[in-house]
Amino acid sequence: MHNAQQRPQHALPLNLVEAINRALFQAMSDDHRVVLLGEDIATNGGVFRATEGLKAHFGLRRVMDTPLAENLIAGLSVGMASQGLKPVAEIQFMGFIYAALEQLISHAARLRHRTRGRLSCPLVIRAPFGGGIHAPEHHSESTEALFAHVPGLRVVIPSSPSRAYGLLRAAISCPDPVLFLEPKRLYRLQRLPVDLDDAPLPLDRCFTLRPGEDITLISWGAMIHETLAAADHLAQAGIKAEVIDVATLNPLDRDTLVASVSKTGRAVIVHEAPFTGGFGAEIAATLASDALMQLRAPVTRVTGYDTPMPYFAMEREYMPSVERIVAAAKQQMEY
Amino acid sequence: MHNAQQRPQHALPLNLVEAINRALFQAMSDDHRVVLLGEDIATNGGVFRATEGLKAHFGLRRVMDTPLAENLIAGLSVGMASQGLKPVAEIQFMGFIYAALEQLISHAARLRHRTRGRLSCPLVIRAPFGGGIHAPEHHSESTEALFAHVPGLRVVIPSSPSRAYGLLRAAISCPDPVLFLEPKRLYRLQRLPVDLDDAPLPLDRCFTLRPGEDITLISWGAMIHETLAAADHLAQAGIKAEVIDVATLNPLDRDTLVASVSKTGRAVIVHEAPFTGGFGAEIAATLASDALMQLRAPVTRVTGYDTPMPYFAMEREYMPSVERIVAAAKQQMEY
Amino acid sequence: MFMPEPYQIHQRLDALADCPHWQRLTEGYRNMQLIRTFDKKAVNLQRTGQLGTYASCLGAEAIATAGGMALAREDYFVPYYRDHATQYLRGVPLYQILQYWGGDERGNAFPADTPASRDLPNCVPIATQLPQAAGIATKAKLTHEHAAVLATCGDGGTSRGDFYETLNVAGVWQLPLVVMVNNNQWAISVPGQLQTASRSIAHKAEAAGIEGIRVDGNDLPALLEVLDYALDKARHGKGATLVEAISYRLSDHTTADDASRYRKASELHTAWQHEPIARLRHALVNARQWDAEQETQWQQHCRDVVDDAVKTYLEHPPQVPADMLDHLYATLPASLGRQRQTLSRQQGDPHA
Amino acid sequence: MFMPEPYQIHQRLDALADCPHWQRLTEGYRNMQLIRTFDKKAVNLQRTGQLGTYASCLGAEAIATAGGMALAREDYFVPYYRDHATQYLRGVPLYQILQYWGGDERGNAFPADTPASRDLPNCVPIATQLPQAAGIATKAKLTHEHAAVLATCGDGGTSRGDFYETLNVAGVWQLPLVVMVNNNQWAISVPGQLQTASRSIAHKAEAAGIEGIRVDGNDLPALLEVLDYALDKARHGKGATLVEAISYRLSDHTTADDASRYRKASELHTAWQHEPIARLRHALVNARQWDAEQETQWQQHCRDVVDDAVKTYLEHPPQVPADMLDHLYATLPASLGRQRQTLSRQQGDPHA
Ligand SMILES: Cc1ncc(C[n+]2csc(CCOP(=O)(O)OP(=O)(O)O)c2C)c(N)n1
Ligand SMILES: Cc1ncc(C[n+]2csc(CCOP(=O)(O)OP(=O)(O)O)c2C)c(N)n1
Ligand SMILES: [Mg+2]
Ligand SMILES: [Mg+2]
Repeated sequence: MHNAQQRPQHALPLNLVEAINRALFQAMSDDHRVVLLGEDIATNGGVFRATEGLKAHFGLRRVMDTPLAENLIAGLSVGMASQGLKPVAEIQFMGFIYAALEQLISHAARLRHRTRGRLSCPLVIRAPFGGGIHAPEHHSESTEALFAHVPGLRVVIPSSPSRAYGLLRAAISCPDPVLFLEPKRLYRLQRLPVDLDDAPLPLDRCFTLRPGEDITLISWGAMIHETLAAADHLAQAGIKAEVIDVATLNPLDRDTLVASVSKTGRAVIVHEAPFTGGFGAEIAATLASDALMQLRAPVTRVTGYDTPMPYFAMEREYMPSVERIVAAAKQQMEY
Repeated sequence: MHNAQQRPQHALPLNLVEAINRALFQAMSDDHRVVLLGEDIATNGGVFRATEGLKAHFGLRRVMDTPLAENLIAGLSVGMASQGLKPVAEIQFMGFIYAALEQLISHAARLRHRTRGRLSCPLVIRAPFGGGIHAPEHHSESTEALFAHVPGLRVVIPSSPSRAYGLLRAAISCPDPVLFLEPKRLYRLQRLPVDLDDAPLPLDRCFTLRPGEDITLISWGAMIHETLAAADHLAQAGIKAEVIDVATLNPLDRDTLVASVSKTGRAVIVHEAPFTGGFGAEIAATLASDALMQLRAPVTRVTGYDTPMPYFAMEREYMPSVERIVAAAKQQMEY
Repeated sequence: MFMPEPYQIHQRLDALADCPHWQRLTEGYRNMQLIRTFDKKAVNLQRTGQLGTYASCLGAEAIATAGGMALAREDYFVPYYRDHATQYLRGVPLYQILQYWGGDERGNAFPADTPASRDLPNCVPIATQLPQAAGIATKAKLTHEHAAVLATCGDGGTSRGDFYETLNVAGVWQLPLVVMVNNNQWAISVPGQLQTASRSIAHKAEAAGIEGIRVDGNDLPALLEVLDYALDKARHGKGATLVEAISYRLSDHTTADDASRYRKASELHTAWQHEPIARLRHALVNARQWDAEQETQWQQHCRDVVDDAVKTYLEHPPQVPADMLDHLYATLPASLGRQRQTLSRQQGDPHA
Repeated sequence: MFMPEPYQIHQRLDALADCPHWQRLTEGYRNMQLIRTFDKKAVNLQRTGQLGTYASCLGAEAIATAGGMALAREDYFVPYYRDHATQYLRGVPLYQILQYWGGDERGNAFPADTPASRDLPNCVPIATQLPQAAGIATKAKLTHEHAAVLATCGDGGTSRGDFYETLNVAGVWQLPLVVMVNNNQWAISVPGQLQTASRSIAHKAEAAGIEGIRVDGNDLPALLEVLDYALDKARHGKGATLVEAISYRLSDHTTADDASRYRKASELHTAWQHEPIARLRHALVNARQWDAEQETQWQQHCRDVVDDAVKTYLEHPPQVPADMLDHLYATLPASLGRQRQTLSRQQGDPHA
C-alpha cells in the first residue's frame, strides 16, 4: 500500500481515515523518531485501519501493539516523548481514554512547564470520537471539553480529509502534547482531494468554511456536516450563514470567532457533547465578554442533551440535527 | 470526641473540617449503610482530620483504610453503592482524583441510567481542593469543571461550615452519585455557628449570600471569601454587589443566576481554576443566552491563568485576588 | 473433595467415570447447546441489520455455563461481555440480551424476581468491573452474607491495573471474591504472548497473595469443580481466588472484527478440535447419558426458545426519547426540564 | 559474581571480609552522611518557614545512595520523592533540591552537563512515574542504547495499577528497566499488611514474569551488589528486574505528618537499631577503613556543603509571575497574550 518511491505529486482522493493513514506514513518516513503504539494497531492495522500497512513498512519496533492498558499507553508515551521520541498513540475509542487522563493532566501537559523547559513532551494521542455509527455503549463519546480545560494540552479535531492530513502532520511536528480527536462518523464518509505535499495546517486557528453576513454557525468534528447542511437550508431562506470550524479547541482562536460574530451579531454553536460544561460554553462565554456589544440575539448552543450518549437505538434523537440547527438560527433572526 | 448521647441542641462553633467531621458522624449514626473508605482515613483520621474519631466510634468495618489506589477506591465505592451501601470515599487531594475518573464517568454517573433504574449508585466522593495553603505540587488543583460536564454526577462545593454540614448531609442522603469538593483553604479558617439539627441543604440551588442591585458577583468554594471581600470594597465605593455562591455546579441553578443578573445587568464570575473551559464559561454562556437582553456590560471572568497551578512560591500571583475582582467590577460599572 | 494442584491445568472430561453428577452435566450440556443456538442467531441478526455489533460467545460456552450453574441465588455476578450463558442462567431472558446488543438500555433492566436482579450489567470498558466486584464483595462481607461474588474478564483484561488492584485488595481484605479469566488466547488481534510474560495468568495471583488455579476452559465438569471449590471457599470467609480458564475464541472478536487478518486458519482449525460442546457430548454419549434422539429433540427446543426470544425482541416497542433523561437521576432536576421538553417534542418525529 | 537467591533477603554488611570495594563503600558512607546532614537541615528550614512541606529521606539513605552510585552516566533515573541522595549523585545541586521543596519550579531544571540532565523530576502522584520509566526504557531499547532505567517507588506505590502495568509491559517487551521499591513499611499511616497480602513485594514480579529480588535496604554493599546485577542485566538486554529494598521510614511521612498518631514509639526505636549509616560506619571502622578523625572532618565538610547550598537557595531571586505561562508551550500561543500582559502588570505588586 505504501511506497515512498511513489510519493504522489498531486492531490489524491482520500477519505478521512485514509488521510490519517497517509499522514502517519509521511511523518514516519520523514522523521525516524516518530513511533506508533496502541492496541491492535500493528498486525491488525487498528480497528478502523488507521495504521494499516504501517507495521509492514516500518516494522514492529516502530509500530507497537501494547498490552491492553490505556494508562500504560499514555505513560509509555510520556516517557518516550520526554527523551526525544515522538510517540503517536492510538486510544481505540475515546470512551476508553479516561484511564489515560492522569498521565495527560498531571504529566504530559506540564512536563515542560515544571522542568522550566529542560524536558518536553511532544506526544500525540489519537482517538476516534463521537457518535452516529451505531456503536456499542461507551463507543460514542465526545468528551473533548475535559481536555480543552487542561492547560498545556493542545486539542485538535479535523473535519475533512485534507484538514485531517494537514492537522495531523502539524500535530506530530508540534513540540507540545496534542490530543487529536478523529470524528469516526467521517472516517469513510467521502473521498476528497488531499494534497500530500501541502504545508501542515496551523494548530491555533479556526477555519472559516463558508462566509456569510447574517449569522455565525460555529462547530467542530462531525457536526460540521450538519452545520454546513444547515447553512444550505438557511441560504434557501435567504439567510447568509458564516460557518466556522473551530478545529483547535485549545489554544482557542478567539479572534476569528469574535470577528465573525462582531460582524454578524448572531451565533449558534453546535456540538455533540452534552450541553452543560461543553466546550460550546467557552465560546459563548468568549462572545459574552468580547463581542457582547455586537450581539443582536442570545447566543444559542445546539448540543447533545445532559445525559450520556444513549445506546444506539436512540442516538439519532440525541445528536444535534440539521433541523435543530436551522430552527435555532431562524429563531435568532427574529431578534 | 463524638458521643451520640451528647447530641447538641443548638448551634456549635465549628470550622469547615469540623463541620465535615460532624456531618459524617451524624450520617453514620443515622444510617448504618453509610461507610467510609480512603487512604489514611481510619487510624490517622485523614490527613486533614476530616474522619478523626470515626474509626474509634464506628469500628474498622465502617471506616476502611484502602490500599493506595484511587481507581480502586472509586470502583469499590461503585460496587458497594450498587448493592445498597452508601459509601463516602475520600480522595486525599483532588490532584489525585484523575485515576478515579473512569469509574465516575463510565460507571457511577450512568449506572441508574443504563440499567433503567434497576441499580443505582448513591456514593459520595469527598476531596479537598484548591490552592492557597502552600502545598506541594499536584496538591492545589481545582478541576471541578471536568466533573460538572459529566451528566448524572452531582458536583457540590460548600463555602462555609454550615453549608459544609448541610450540603454533606444532603449529599450522603442523595440517591445519586455526588462529588463533594472541600475548599481546603477554608478547613480551619474560622469557626462559625453550625446547627447540627438543621435540615439538609438543597443540592440544586445557589445561595445568595449578599443582596445588591448594581452588579452580581458569582463564585464558589474558597473564592467566595475574596468575592465577599470585594463586595465590601465595592460597597465603600457605593456599588451594591449581589454575591451568589453557586454551591452546586451540576445540576446548575440557572434560574437564580439569570434572575440576579437580569436585575443587575452585570456579572463577574470568579474561580480559581484556569480560565479556558472553566465552569465560569458555563455560567457566562447561560447569561449570554438567557439574560442577554438584560446585560449592560460584557460578562467578566476573574480566574486562574491558563496554566497549571504554579508551585507554591507563585500561587498567590496565580489566584484571583480581591483587587482583581474589584477592578473587574469597577470596569463593568463604566458601561 | 476437590483440591486444586497449584498451577496444574485441571481437567475432568477424560476421567469422568467416577463422576456422580450426571444430571448436572446433562443439564450443563443442554445449557451450552442452547446458548450456542442463541449465539448463531444473534450473529445472523447482526448480519441482517437487526442487531448492533455483537460479541459472540463461541468457545466460551463451558466457562459461562459453569459460572451460571455454580453460582447460588444469593451470590452476585459481575460479567464482562461474553457471559451470555451466565446471564441467561441467572434469569436474564434471552430477549433482553438481544435488547442490550440491539442498542436498548432496557436490556439491562433484569427482572426483579431472578438471581440476576442485583447482578451488574455487561461491562464494556475492559476490567473496570473488577474493582466494582471487590466493592460488592466488601458489602457482602460487611453485612455478613453467606454469599460470593463471581467476576469475569478476558486475558486482555488482565493487563489493566484494575485487575491487579482488585486482586490485591481481595487479598488484604480476604474478600469473598472469585475472579475468573476467560483466557481465550486473544484480545482482539493481540495474542497472549504480547499481553504478558507471566508463567500463566493464574500465577498473577502471587502478586496479591491469593490462590491461583488453572482449569481447562473447554471442560465443563472441571470448571464446575473449580468454581464450586472457589465459591464455597469465598462464602465461608476463606478468601479470594483467581481462576484462569483456558479456552479459545472460536469466533471473530465481535461482528465488527475479521480475525482472518491476524490469525492462522490452521490455529482456528486446531482449536475446534477441543471445543467444549462436542467434547462434553462425546463424554455423555460414551457414558450412555445422552443419545442422538435427545440431541435432535433438544436442538429443536433450542431453536424454538431462541425464535421466541427473537420475536419478543423484535416486537418490543421502541423507547421514547425522553427516557434518555428520565433514568439519569432519581428525580429529574428542575434545570433539565427544558431539555426534557425539547426531547418530548421530538418524539414521533424521526427527523427532528 | 553476585547471583540472587529467589526471594531471600540479600545482606552483605555482616560478611564484608571478602569485599574488595572498600573505596566504594567509604565513598558511599560519605554520601549517606552528607545527605543525612542535608535532610536535617531541610527539616529545620521547613520548621522555620523557609521551606515548604518536605519529605525526609531519613532511613532511605542507603537505598538512594546505592541508586546514585550504581547508575552509569548513560542510564536514566526516574525517582519518586525520597531520592534526594540519588538526585544529588546524578548531579543535581543541593540548592536545587531545596528550590523544589521550596515551591520553585527551577528546582527541576537540572544542569545540562550532568547525568541528571535527562532524568525525570520528582513524581508526586504515586506510581505514575513507573509507566513513564517503561517508556524511557522502550526508547533506550529501540535506539539500541547500552543503558538502563532505574525507577523507584514506595511500598504504597505498589498498590496502584501503574506499578503492575509497568512490570507487565517490561516483561513482555524485555525492557531494560529496574524498578526498586523502597519498602519502608508504611505509606503515610497505612502499614504494609494493609497494603498487600503477597508473600513479599518482590513476589509481585511473578505477575509479570520478571525477576524479583529482595535486599536489605539498610545494607549499602548488598544494595550495590543487587543494583549492579540488575542494571547490568538490563543494559545487556536481559530483561527487567523488580528489587524490593526493605527499610524503615525513620521520619514522619513528611513535615506535614505526625507519625506518633499511628505508630508505636517502640517500633521506631527498634528500627533505629538497624539504620543504614551507623551499620555501615560500624563495619568500616571494624575493617579499619574509617576512624573518628575522618568522621569529624567529614561531618564538618557536610555542614559546610549544606550551609553553602542553603545560602544559594535563600539568595536566589524569585521568579517573575510571567514565568508561569512562558514554559507551558514551546512558544506562547497568541491567545495567551492577554493573560501574560495581566501577569506582567502584576509583577512587583505583591498585592495584585
Ligand atoms: C478500556 C478498554 N480499552 C479498549 C477496549 C476495546 N476492546 C474491546 S474488547 C478488547 C479486547 C479484550 O480482550 P480480552 O480481555 O482478552 O477479552 P476477549 O474479548 O478476548 O474475551 C478491546 C481492546 C475496551 N472495550 N475497553
Ligand atoms: C496518586 C496519589 N495518591 C495519594 C497521594 C498522597 N500520598 C502521598 S505519599 C503517600 C504514601 C506513599 O507511601 P509509599 O508509596 O509507601 O512511599 P513512602 O512515602 O512511604 O516512601 C500518599 C498516600 C499521592 N501523592 N498520590
Ligand atoms: Mg481474550
Ligand atoms: Mg512506604
